Amino acid sequence: MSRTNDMTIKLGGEAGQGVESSGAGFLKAMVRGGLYCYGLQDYQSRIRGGHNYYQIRVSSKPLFSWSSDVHVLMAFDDESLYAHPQEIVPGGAIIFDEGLKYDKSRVEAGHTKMMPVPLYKLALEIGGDKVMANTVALGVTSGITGYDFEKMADVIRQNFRRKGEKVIAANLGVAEAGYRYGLDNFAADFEFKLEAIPNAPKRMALHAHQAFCMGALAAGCRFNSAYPMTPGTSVIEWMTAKANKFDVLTKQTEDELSAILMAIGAAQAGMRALTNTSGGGFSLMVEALGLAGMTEIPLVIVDAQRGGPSTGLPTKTEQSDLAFVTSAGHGEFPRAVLAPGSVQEAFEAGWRAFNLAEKYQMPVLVLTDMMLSTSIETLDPEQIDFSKVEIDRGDMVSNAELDALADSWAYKRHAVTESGVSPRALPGHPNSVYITTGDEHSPDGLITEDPATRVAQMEKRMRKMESALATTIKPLLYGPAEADVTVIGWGSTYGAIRQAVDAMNAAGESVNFLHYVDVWPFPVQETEEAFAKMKFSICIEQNFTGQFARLLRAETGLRANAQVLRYDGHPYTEEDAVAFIRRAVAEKDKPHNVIRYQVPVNSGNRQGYAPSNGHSNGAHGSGTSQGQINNNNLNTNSTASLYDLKEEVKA
Amino acid sequence: MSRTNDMTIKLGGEAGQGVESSGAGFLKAMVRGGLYCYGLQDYQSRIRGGHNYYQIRVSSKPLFSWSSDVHVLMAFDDESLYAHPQEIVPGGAIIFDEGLKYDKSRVEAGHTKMMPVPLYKLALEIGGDKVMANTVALGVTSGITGYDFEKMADVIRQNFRRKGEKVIAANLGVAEAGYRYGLDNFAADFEFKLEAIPNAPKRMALHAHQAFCMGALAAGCRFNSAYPMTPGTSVIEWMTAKANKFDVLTKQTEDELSAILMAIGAAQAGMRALTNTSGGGFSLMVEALGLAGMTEIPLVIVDAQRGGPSTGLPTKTEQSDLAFVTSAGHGEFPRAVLAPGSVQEAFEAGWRAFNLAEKYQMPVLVLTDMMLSTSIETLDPEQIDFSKVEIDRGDMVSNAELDALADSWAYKRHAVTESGVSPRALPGHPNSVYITTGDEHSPDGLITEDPATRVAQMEKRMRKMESALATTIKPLLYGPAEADVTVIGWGSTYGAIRQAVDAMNAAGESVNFLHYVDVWPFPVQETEEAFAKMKFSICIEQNFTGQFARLLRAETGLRANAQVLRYDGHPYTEEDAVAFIRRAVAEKDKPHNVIRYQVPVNSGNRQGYAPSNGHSNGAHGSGTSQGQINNNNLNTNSTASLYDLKEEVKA
Amino acid sequence: MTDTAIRPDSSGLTLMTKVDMKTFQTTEKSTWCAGCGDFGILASIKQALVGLNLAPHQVMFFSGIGCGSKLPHYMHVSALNTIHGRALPVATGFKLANHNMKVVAITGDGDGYGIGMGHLAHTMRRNPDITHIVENNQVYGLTKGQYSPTSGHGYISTTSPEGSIEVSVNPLALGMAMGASFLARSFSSDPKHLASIIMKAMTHKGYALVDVLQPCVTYNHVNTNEWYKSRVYKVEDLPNYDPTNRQMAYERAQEWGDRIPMGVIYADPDRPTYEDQVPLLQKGTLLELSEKAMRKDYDYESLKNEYM
Amino acid sequence: MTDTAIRPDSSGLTLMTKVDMKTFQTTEKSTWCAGCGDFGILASIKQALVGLNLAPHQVMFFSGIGCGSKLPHYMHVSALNTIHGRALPVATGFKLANHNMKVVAITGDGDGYGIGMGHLAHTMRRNPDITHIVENNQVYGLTKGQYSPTSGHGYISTTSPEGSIEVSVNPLALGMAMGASFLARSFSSDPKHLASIIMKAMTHKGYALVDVLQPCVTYNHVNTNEWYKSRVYKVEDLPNYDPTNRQMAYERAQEWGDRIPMGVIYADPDRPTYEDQVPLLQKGTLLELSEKAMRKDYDYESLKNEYM
Ligand SMILES: Cc1ncc(C[n+]2csc(CCOP(=O)(O)OP(=O)(O)O)c2C)c(N)n1
Ligand SMILES: Cc1ncc(C[n+]2csc(CCOP(=O)(O)OP(=O)(O)O)c2C)c(N)n1
Ligand code: SF4
Ligand code: SF4
Ligand SMILES: [Mg+2]
Ligand SMILES: [Mg+2]
Repeated sequence: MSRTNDMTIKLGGEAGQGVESSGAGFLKAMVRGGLYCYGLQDYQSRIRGGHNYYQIRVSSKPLFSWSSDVHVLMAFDDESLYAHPQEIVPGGAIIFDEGLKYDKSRVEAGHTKMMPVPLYKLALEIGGDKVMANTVALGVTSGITGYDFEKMADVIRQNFRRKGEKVIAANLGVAEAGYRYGLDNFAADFEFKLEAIPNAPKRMALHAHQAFCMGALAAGCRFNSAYPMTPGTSVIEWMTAKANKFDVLTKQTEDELSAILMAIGAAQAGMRALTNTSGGGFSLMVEALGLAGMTEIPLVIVDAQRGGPSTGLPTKTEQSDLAFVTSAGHGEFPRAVLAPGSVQEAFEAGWRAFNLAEKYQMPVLVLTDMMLSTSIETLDPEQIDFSKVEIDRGDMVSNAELDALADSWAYKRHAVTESGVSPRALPGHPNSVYITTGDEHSPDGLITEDPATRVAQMEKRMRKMESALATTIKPLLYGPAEADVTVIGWGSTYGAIRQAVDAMNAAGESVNFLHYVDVWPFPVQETEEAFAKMKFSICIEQNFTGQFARLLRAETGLRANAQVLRYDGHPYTEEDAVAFIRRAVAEKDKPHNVIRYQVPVNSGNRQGYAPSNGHSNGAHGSGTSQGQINNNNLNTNSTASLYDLKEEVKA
Repeated sequence: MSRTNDMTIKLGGEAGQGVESSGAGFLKAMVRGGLYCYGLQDYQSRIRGGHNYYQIRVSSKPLFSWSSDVHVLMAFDDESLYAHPQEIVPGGAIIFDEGLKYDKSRVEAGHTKMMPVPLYKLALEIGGDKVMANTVALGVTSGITGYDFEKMADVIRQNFRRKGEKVIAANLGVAEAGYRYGLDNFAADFEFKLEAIPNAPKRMALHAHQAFCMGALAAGCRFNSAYPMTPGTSVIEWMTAKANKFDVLTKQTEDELSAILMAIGAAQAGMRALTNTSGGGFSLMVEALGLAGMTEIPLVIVDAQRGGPSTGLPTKTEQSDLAFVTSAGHGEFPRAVLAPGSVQEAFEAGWRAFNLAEKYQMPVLVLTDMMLSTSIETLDPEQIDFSKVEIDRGDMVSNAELDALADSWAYKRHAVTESGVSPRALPGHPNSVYITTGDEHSPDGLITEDPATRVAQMEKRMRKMESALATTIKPLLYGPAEADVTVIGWGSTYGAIRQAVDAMNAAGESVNFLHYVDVWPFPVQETEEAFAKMKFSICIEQNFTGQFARLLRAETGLRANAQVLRYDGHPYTEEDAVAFIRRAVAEKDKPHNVIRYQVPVNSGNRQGYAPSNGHSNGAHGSGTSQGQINNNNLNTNSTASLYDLKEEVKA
Repeated sequence: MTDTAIRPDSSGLTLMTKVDMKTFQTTEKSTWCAGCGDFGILASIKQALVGLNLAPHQVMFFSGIGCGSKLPHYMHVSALNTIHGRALPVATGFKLANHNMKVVAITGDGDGYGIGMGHLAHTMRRNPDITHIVENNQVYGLTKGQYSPTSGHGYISTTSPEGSIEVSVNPLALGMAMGASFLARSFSSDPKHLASIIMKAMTHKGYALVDVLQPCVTYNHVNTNEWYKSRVYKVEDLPNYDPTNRQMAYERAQEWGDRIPMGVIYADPDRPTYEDQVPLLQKGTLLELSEKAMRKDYDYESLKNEYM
Repeated sequence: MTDTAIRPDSSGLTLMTKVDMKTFQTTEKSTWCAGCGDFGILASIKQALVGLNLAPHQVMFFSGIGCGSKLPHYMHVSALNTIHGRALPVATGFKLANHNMKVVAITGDGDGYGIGMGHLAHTMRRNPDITHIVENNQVYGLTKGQYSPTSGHGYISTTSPEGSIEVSVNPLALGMAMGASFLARSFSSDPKHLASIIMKAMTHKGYALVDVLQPCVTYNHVNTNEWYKSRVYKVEDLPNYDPTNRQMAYERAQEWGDRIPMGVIYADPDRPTYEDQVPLLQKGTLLELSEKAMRKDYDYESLKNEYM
């Protein structure tokens, strides 16, 4: 394994200690050095205190996921020391303040290099403020890894440019002091190195919500109403930040009902309207969703999933709203559900969602999640390709066409057509005078109970699902066209699975990956074709009941040979994915094998300081050998029923 | 076909003309004569005017469904004449006021006996009020069918007993005048007769909501909060009417959110709490549903379905909330869904729901619908068997047990157990001091983000689904144990399918019927066993997408050979069911044949006066010969995809 | 189909052709009971539109669910008949998108003051330029006669057989507490007054509530036409009544019983609307502005810089 | 398990053992920021319970979601931490079922006055005997600092970079309009006053609102501890202040700015509670009454008659 440009750097501390902003700054410094980074954030549902961490994986190749292995841990409190030592690879380092009091027995330092540093002292002496201790630690990290200090200095200059020269100088000073300290005291004895690439191309480091919003903005979305809810809030906050420059109107509403209702109102006027929330807020949008479906008002809704049910795990990740969003609402109406799995797919979903919504005059749901919406990927700028953004508003009636109508009675908002799409005229034109309603209605939008009209309207609306299938993204096959093992995933598991597949093929195994971006309407035909070629299939998702597997079976009758499920709130690492795939393969004989991720026993207390990976047995470093997964971490259930859990009961 | 005690009597008129109450009175008179009646109501979403009808099927054998064939039509307005003539069997009669002006060309009177009667004149002259015209018409019906007038007189006496002797006398007078008029003028030439059975046993005539409420009341339900919504409202109105006598507290709330939330509060205090609504209101309950799931608070929710989506068809029937209620809510939590198919099953669901809710400490949903909740069945009193009602509150911690605890910290509300059920203590006891929360929590109910605790709680909760399967009703096989054709249905289609199966077996065909009452958790094993014995299966439901078929496939991978779907807002008649089954059998070769009910072309205008049956070709009377279904009424789609509707597009 | 210029041509409130009562007439038959107060409200609304010379395409109606909320079906006008209790936020979204059109929301008392209470209170705080007409029959009509949030104490219904025991909603007092800028009341049986009040409400810049007393002949046998008739009086007829005087308005807003005030109870003509306070909307309607976005006429590439 | 006598033994408000501050202490560590006003509120609530001699099992707490709504986790008491904005209806349902227990609802300003507005207004009309404590920090704390319904005009946040343009919710004025029977305000930095007001609220029969000014040290840099401190005064200190005088109360309720009134602003001790007006509940708690139903001790057979 390479010792250069292949490592994970982790920062741990309390909420409010700036763990995330420091991490993000360092990440940028590495991206500017031509390295690919993947940044993962983990925080608790509290504003101060508790335990947060930020984890940056670095590589010279593109990255899509995090890793279980940590090479440098910057611990800003004692909890960070207790929570993460198992993750540190042999030869890895822990940087912490020399004055930090901690319980040595709780830190397994055997193969770890402990690096006490006068973080606060240097911060205070050189920078004049203890809060700069983070920056000292980042400097130390630069020092021990040998990373070009200028890259870091650059980011500091940019980040503080609005705060004036003095602040910049102070920060540069403390960073450099840390750098020197690391270089002088620990660098020689630290084997993992970082090296900037000369003439590095410019790259972007951003998360899926930022990319989604760029896509939405480029697609002409200029109305965004929402009620704050983690992790959905970053959408409206982003749109608000860009509002002045791009003429966007954003509105924080009194609740989620109002958020979707205002978006419906704006959409009816003719705006490309967006609302965003998380599952709990989406629960409150369901009635209005049906209204949009019935009145054929186009609309885009982002549901940024988090651990459920109810308030659940507000700051943890899960993919557990799929079954809900595909069937939310009484009665039946068309909709689409997109589940981007990477930052680039999120960008594309940003503009595609509006085209789908307007072409088929229906609500479009975009499922993201906590992990996706906070994890930073490194992209080449061309991957956010504004030139590819198309604006297709579907069948709209132009002013000229309206002018040509006989009178203000001629236009029929819900005309029955073969595609199911009725040409859409916006209110405001003298010949576009119509009503529409959530009641069943005639083509002219008036309430009706006539069975024939009802049937015609119902069928017309539902035909749009069939029509929409023509423009959704079909499942993407990654890796070799044929393979011994096919992993099936959807949405945000993309990164971990993709990396796992690469690692396994590199290790001589034969694995490919069927990734679903657009999950509804369901691509039945393509799925059947793909299944026909599979030898052994494993469906991996981040929820309890295997919602995607269930959807797949409902639509095609097909099942993967094995299922992997995780619902502890933490995303799969690359190593998790590799281990689960191998485990499933090893247990090939068990019919419909359901493997559930189990948290290592020693992983922390009720307060939630547990690492989410399974490396509790001290086997570190490679993440690629079969024996590595502790049996405690995997729980196998060999029966088909998702609820047949009796065997899984512990203690 | 028998000419005695086997017919359908229909009343048609405007909203507010008392069509329903007159019909219900006449139905009672027949039930008291020992006849079995099935009463179907059809009204529009308006308070006055429009077109309503009430239809009573009569037989000497138990009835569970209505019929397409009408033998006597009492038309109280001209619309009734236009709307229903096709349904009248040869030799059938239309009773109407002699002064009624109508367009003769719109009434196909060829084989129908037109019976003009001075309805208003007799009402005014004898009763002193024109509103009694209905009663005159009922008298005429008694007269022409030869039905014992005393039975009718009895009901009149009872119904008006609070209004005093004078009102009774007036009503008796007009009824008798009508009776005489019918007898004298038309009876001889009318072949369909009604004959009271001597010493008829006492029977009950009631609908599913009444029966459900009796079950709930008997199970100890004493709290019912709701917000009015058709057709759910009759539940809280019934409970309110009985509140004084049975010590029930009912509360009309400001909205559906509050309705379920109050029920949750009452349940947490220890009440058996009920809320009722229709799909649109349930949409607003979803967030709170998740709270109940997460906090393990038992709760019963009636969703009386109606035509969707959105406001949809407020007074029409549909089974289109199944997919929604089984997956409503972000994240994953246990629940049960019961779908009674008859009045007796509704009674049993009434008490079983509370046992399920309390035993497994989870929300239980009861799906009824417009048809079920307004259609009157005739039951032997023993079918509403209060002695069979069990009250099983599950694992509750008694006062004595609480007294025995060490202190107020000992009790753990969410203790992890093998069954998933944590013993439940109610607040109020000194040793029952605990918090619980919609956040993920520790066994003592405190917020946690600890992955191991999360996983343990999640698995504990979901194990209750497995446990609950032990007490739910498994699919019921009706008819011969083995048959050439098996019909699969759920909920309210029970009556029509059951009658169809009887009729077909009587006609020498070989059909049986697998009926699902409890649809979630899904009885996988029993379904697989049942499918193993099926030769040709047809799944019939009242919705567009085949929601039950999809559920079945999602859980078992299995599909019926053919699917029949209807979504015009009107329930299947027995004849519809027979025709569809035969059609499916005739088209055996088409793989995954999807047959959709299509409304006859001549069935009315946008205002909704269409009959819902397919007898537009004038073939009346038997309903049992294969050729009877007009091709216009059935639309066959031979592909598997539910959305592959292109071929179905008309004009 | 064309992907350009789909913004409707809505030249503000300038009139194309002369409107009269016939302009708004439809063949759609109403489903209301004979004698229902909603007929008078419908007529008055049409009258007000004629009075304001507003053509059908210049006004967008929103309504909830209930007998009264069906109203927009019975006139020729642009409308969205939404769901129960939710007309106001939809109307607000529309207004923010296209403030060139007049926006009117029609709800029942159950709809607007009951299930819609949250939206009502927050809309009052926001002050979008929306006229809100509440058909207040003090009962749930369409669901067959349950008590409503404005039903009087002791009102008997199927869900309150012993009489309602909740304090009735006082929409005018609520409006004063929530900062509403225009609060009025009228009566469906006084169509002239009602039409004039609706005109005033529609002329007012900001959220304007018109609480319309409306007999429900079928279900409300307490608050009948006669009951209202014998109680209503007009604040216009009071000497020196000044609706811009908060204290005077507060006193009238409290009044309900033997005497019920009608007319413009409170008006603050100076409070800016929500739209007025959004700098962006001073450049034009959002819909007009978004045409530039539909042409992709923005420098999106620059967005990348902050991530590099 | 036993199917009889599972009704908890809750002998009203009579006390079993002497309670003191320690009675309510837990080992659960709070997640609040150092300096957060919620600490003072927690202490005052405990103090009030001690003052009222209420044991942990005699009080049932309900809360919503937000920083402040976590409060019941940090004391030893019976509680249900519900969802955002929904504490009041759940509390009402509980109270109707078991009115022997004292019921307290704790919410934030976003929770109670924003998303929960509909329930708030209707609960005020109903007047169940519930004490509602609102931790009003004029900001959305837990979601990281967006403006709230009580944020001042011009308040700048991530969702209002140009300042909020909505009229702030005035909970006291709202309460007066909606018929609330007890309206009070206090300040988290004056724990003695706050405890005494909470005691008064809990002693009041009916819905009692305590609007607590609470500095959010992390996000609200406008309405800071100092900002409040320099403005608050106590109505108790006003000569002749009479909270049962509606007019006086109305005037104080309107006041917000340079001077902010604290104390019991309005109280109507005579208004009956919802529970008082339900004849059934005069026989006992619904929970007690339902024991008879659990024994199946009713004549259900008689129900059949009307259908025969
Ligand atoms: C979410 C929801 N809940 C309930 C209903 C049923 N519903 C229809 S109208 C109505 C109330 C009608 O009262 P009001 O708003 O006063 O209007 P009115 O019929 O009296 O004009 C109700 C409860 C519904 N359509 N949607
Ligand atoms: C339905 C729903 N929407 C949004 C949220 C996210 N959320 C949690 S707390 C909160 C607001 C917090 O503000 P406030 O009620 O004032 O409490 P504070 O944190 O300031 O004490 C929001 C919007 C949620 N939990 N549920
Ligand atoms: S029920 Fe009442 S409100 Fe509804 S239409 Fe009839 S009279 Fe009007
Ligand atoms: S964010 Fe504000 S309200 Fe929340 S705990 Fe911190 S100081 Fe308190
Ligand atoms: Mg009303
Ligand atoms: Mg707050």
